[in-house]
Amino acid sequence: MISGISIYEILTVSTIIFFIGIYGFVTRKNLIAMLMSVELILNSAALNFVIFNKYLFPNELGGAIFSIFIIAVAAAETALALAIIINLYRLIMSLKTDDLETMKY
Amino acid sequence: MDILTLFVVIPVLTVVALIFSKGIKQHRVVALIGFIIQTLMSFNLIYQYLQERAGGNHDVMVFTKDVMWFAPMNIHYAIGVDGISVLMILLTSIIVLTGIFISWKVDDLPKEFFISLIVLASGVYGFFISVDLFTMFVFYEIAVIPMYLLIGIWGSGPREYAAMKLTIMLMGASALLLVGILGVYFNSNADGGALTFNIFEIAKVNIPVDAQKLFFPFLFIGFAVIGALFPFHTWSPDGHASAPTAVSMLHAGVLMKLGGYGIFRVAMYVMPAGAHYWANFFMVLAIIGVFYGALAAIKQKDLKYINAYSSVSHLGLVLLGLLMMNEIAWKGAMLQSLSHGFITALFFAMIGVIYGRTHTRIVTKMSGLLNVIPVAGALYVIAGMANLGLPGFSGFVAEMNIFVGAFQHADTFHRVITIIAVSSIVVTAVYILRVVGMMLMGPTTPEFKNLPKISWYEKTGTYILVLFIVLIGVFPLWWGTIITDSIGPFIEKILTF
Amino acid sequence: MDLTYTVLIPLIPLFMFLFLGLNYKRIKEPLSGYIGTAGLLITALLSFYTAYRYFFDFGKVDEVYQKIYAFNTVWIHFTESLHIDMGVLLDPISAVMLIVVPLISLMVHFYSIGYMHKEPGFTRFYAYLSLFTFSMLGLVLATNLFQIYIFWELVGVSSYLLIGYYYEKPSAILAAKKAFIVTRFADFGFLLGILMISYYAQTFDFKILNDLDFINNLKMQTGIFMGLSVITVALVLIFIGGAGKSAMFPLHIWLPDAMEGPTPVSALIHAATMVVAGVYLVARLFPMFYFFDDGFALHVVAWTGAFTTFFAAIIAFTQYDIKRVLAFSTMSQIGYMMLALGVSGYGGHEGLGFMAGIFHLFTHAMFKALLFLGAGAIIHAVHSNYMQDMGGLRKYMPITHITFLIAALAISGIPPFAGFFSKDEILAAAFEHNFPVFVIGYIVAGMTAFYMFRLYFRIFWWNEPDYKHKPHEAPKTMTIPLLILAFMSIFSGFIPFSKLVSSDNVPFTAHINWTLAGLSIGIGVIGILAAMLFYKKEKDLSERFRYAFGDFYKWTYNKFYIDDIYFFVTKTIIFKYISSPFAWFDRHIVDGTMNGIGNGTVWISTKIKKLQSGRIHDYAMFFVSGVLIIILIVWFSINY
Amino acid sequence: MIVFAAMTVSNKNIMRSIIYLLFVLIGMAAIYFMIEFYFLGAVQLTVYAGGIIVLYVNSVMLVEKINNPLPSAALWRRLLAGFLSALGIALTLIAVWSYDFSVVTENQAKEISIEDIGVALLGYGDHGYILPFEVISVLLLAAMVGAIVIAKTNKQKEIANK
Repeated sequence: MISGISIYEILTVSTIIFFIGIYGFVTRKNLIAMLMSVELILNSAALNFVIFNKYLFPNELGGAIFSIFIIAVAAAETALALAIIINLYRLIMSLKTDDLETMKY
Repeated sequence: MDILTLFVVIPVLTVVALIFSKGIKQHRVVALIGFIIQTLMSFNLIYQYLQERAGGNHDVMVFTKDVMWFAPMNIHYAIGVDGISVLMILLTSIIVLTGIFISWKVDDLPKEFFISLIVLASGVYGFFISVDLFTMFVFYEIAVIPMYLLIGIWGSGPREYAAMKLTIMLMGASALLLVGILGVYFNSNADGGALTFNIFEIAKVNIPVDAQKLFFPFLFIGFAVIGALFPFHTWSPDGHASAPTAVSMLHAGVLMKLGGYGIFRVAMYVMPAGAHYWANFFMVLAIIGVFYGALAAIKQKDLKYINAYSSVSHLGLVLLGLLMMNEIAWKGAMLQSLSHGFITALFFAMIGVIYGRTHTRIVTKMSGLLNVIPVAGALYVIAGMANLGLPGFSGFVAEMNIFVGAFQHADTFHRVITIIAVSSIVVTAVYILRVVGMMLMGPTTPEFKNLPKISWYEKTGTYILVLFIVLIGVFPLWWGTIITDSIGPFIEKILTF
Repeated sequence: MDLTYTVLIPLIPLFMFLFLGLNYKRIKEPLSGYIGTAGLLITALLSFYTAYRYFFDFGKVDEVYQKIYAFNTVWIHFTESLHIDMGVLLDPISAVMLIVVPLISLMVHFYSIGYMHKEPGFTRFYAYLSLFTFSMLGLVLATNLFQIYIFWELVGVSSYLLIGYYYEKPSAILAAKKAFIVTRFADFGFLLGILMISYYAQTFDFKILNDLDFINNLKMQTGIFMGLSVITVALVLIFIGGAGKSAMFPLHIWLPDAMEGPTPVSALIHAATMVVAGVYLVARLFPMFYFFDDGFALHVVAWTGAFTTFFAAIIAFTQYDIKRVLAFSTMSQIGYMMLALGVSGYGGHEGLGFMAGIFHLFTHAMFKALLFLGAGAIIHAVHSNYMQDMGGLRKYMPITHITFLIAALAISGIPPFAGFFSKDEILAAAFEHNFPVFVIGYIVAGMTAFYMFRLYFRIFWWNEPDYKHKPHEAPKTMTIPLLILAFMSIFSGFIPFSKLVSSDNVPFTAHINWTLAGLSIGIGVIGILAAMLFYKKEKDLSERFRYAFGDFYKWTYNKFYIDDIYFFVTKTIIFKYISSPFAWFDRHIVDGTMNGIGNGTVWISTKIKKLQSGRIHDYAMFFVSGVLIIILIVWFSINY
Repeated sequence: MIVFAAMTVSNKNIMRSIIYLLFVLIGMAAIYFMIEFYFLGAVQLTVYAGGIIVLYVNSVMLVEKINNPLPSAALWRRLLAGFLSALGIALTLIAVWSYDFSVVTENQAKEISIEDIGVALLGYGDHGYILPFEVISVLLLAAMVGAIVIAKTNKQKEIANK
């Protein structure tokens, strides 16, 4: 509970970050940059968990725990995704999404 | 095991035997034996059926059996036959048997060919013995799928195109059919009781008239597409033209009959009000098919196209007979189904025989074949004469039943339609004689001076067909009686609803 | 009395057909002819015996000839009263036909052994002849209308097969096709007529249909169509069927072409038996024709007959193919028979025309078969059908000459030959009932004499052309039938026909009206003399006449271009403007629609496919927008 | 924070955007600290700011030249994405602001300690999260194995290529 800051404001912040992440995911053409946008999205979600936990159910730990999970999963995901990306880079020498069209039809 | 289930089981056993047989000779023999057994069984079935009727069994269906198959939706494996289905089964077995004879020389993947043929046949048998809509539908699909393979793999000409067209159109029809069947199913408890797929259970209740009006066209068109109703007939010329001989025979001879049979047994029987409501509309389509198929056949050059359009015309008569809503016309429609089955199978067999020798089906390229292959030529003439409704052959009997039945309606609409239908006999004569005159008669084309004679297996196959055509044509009373015996329930249900 | 054996009369030829047809490879030339002839001989004897016994033994009960069903069995069952039977009916006219058909057929069978010598397909020929005889006998013995129709079709198909016997000759194929299709077209009318009767009368049975009480009842019940009783309409339709088979105008076009068949076939089918089926049909239903709408249908018959007889006679003047002359003469004579039926009344002497029509049918069968067989012998000798290649044949072929002359005299109506008696009674009947028709008939009698003797003089007198082979008299197998038929042509006129055949089956006595007879003999003689003047010696008189008539001659020679009109209608209109568009329509519009649905699906899917770009951010974009859209939809649907 | 986030997704230099991302993450951690979730904040800092960012930097350095400007998407795409995001923000905010959260203000004294979290993670009672914990551990294991496999197969392929 931060004095002077209501849940609404924090939620506003997290929402904006979430959509900035989405914007980035859609507009970025570099795979790593896209991954970073995903980080933003994840973070805003984690923030929401925590905030709800704190403001609404202060006596429970669910939100916090799930944030921890999110962080863990994000870390794993990042590691894995970067491994894939690097492999991919070795394969096609590019990270531009335009060059990655093999999933087309 | 009961006598009817055997019709599904024996083909399966034949397939198993085929899988284990080696070499083309063994394949042929195994397939032949399998189908001789089935033919004998169908004769036996007729005999047993007549015994049963003579023994005073006047149930709608005899040899019935009912096994629960999928309880939550009340789907049964319910079977039974009446006079009509018995004859249809006979037709099927005869045509498949002759088809095996005719395709004796298939040497491209013979095992798979025969297997597909047999699977197709078992689907058809299943269709004819089912009295449960769902099982019927399943068997229908079983019959349609091998068709795709048979045309796509063993066909000629633009076979992929034809196979695709045929399958897609028939599948589209199945979709309509399924809608119709479900529509019937969900209205089958109108008078209380559980939902059911069993035709006779459904027939006992009165489906609400609005539902009948709504779902009748679905069922009708669903079945009529396979019966080549105008304007859904276009798969048939292409399909026939590309299909191998035996498949054309089976297709035109049997598969297209599923349409008329289904309409009669299912669509009209369970939804009499819908049938009356829609009869005139579909009658117009049917008569267009009759006349138009005949006219379109005049100008075709490919033998198979001619025959395919002729089938459109003749099957239009079947639909017309069904829609005329009286006993005589119904009998005629059923006889026409039988008769057209035999005749058209003979036709396609002869086309196959001729094509196998000249390697062309274009009428204008052939001339004077009667000199070179007289037996085949004579058989072709017989097929032609039977097709144009010469007395003594089956076509005449069937057509006359339809015409006399159709003439029992005195209003102008029916009169006009009947007259147009009758006039088709003239047009039929034109296109048949045109082909006979061009292809068989006249001076022999030099390149066809030496063609091999018709061989024993081809002879055997076609003679069997001719025999049946003549049997129906000369002794129509016997066949007619079997059919009339079974029409009673339909009259009760459809005419006096 | 057991008459079931009569079933054998048609069945023996059927058996012969099957036997010869199935063994046509094994049975060689002369043998099959002997087998066929022997079979037919049995049939002929049986039918003569039956006819004799019918007329003089059991047929007459209380001075009325009965309709007897010697055999009748249900063939197709429709309803209780409406069913198609197969049976054997004995009554005066069928008994007459029982004499005509087997007799001529037997003659032709016998004759063909010589005529068809060394033709390929000799056995086939005999098989077809047997088939034809079977069908024709089935037709005349029919117990009901539908049975007639059934055999009618069979007769048509055997005619088709026989015309197309020389199947390598394109003209024969065309002629066969034409014959079949034209008659088939007429049969369409016939069938419609039958169907209409089946609906209103609910029976096909002749016994019932010809019953006067029944006809009166029916008159009360049936509706009106265009001012006529529907039954009249049906009868006219049936008559169209008859007109097709009997080559009445305008359905006659097939008959001259049918001469492409072997000559014995022309004699049997296209002169003596099959073509009179139409006459037989009208006679069969005579009471119905007479009683409905005061014989309206009968007037149609009379005028069609009158027109055809005149029309055909004109064309016969100008033809050079001797078989065609005979063909037009046949048309003309059948028109005469139709005319006779058409002017007939009902009962007793009123029904003179009916009797005369059948009488003429009988005598005509004899002399026309004789003419054709004689023509066959001539063609056999000179190997040509054309008059230009003939002349002076009387020296080479004495028997043929004499018999031909007898036949020509008979057809010209010179006593005491058969044609005189029958023709005279036709003219008498016409004179009594319908004067304009009588005038036409009278003129045609003269014309007949003229063109027959034109033929006769042209062939047997005239100047000899240069024969490549010297013509020789035909073999015995051919001359014997000629002699038998000549005998019949002379004496069959003396049969007291009115004692045997009458419209109400009650025998009556017909007297020869000697005034009329004198007149008709007179015009016949004039015709003969005119022909003699023109054609006995080679002169240019006929040429001059030809120029004098100019265009008319050309028209006549081309048979008034009716063939061309038909050709135009079928080839151009039906094929080009109806059938082709239908075929095109089917391939492009109907099928095009179906293909269009398929192609449309493919087209749409290729467009949709592009959206599947494989780029993650595109997917993401779609995903996000999709989610947002769904949210918006839910939102609005909740709030509003 | 929002500004940094925006910079993250819009900067043309990837290195810089990583740094901006770092700032965002640190901001997150700050918020955690402010609401007294110290452990969470610490984890955020160590794992994210420490681990993940370093990973990013490493991978970027491995695959790309740092001063290569990032290709930016087409204008219509950016506009569309911007519009969509704005719409999303608007919708969500409307939802958030129109919802009446029952914020619990009393009983705030208790500070969440690491022990509490540990107990909760391993507990199987009312507020125990042993099952998700195990699932996550399996997932992590799988991810680890997956990463190794991916890396390894590729190496083999390279060897094969050589």
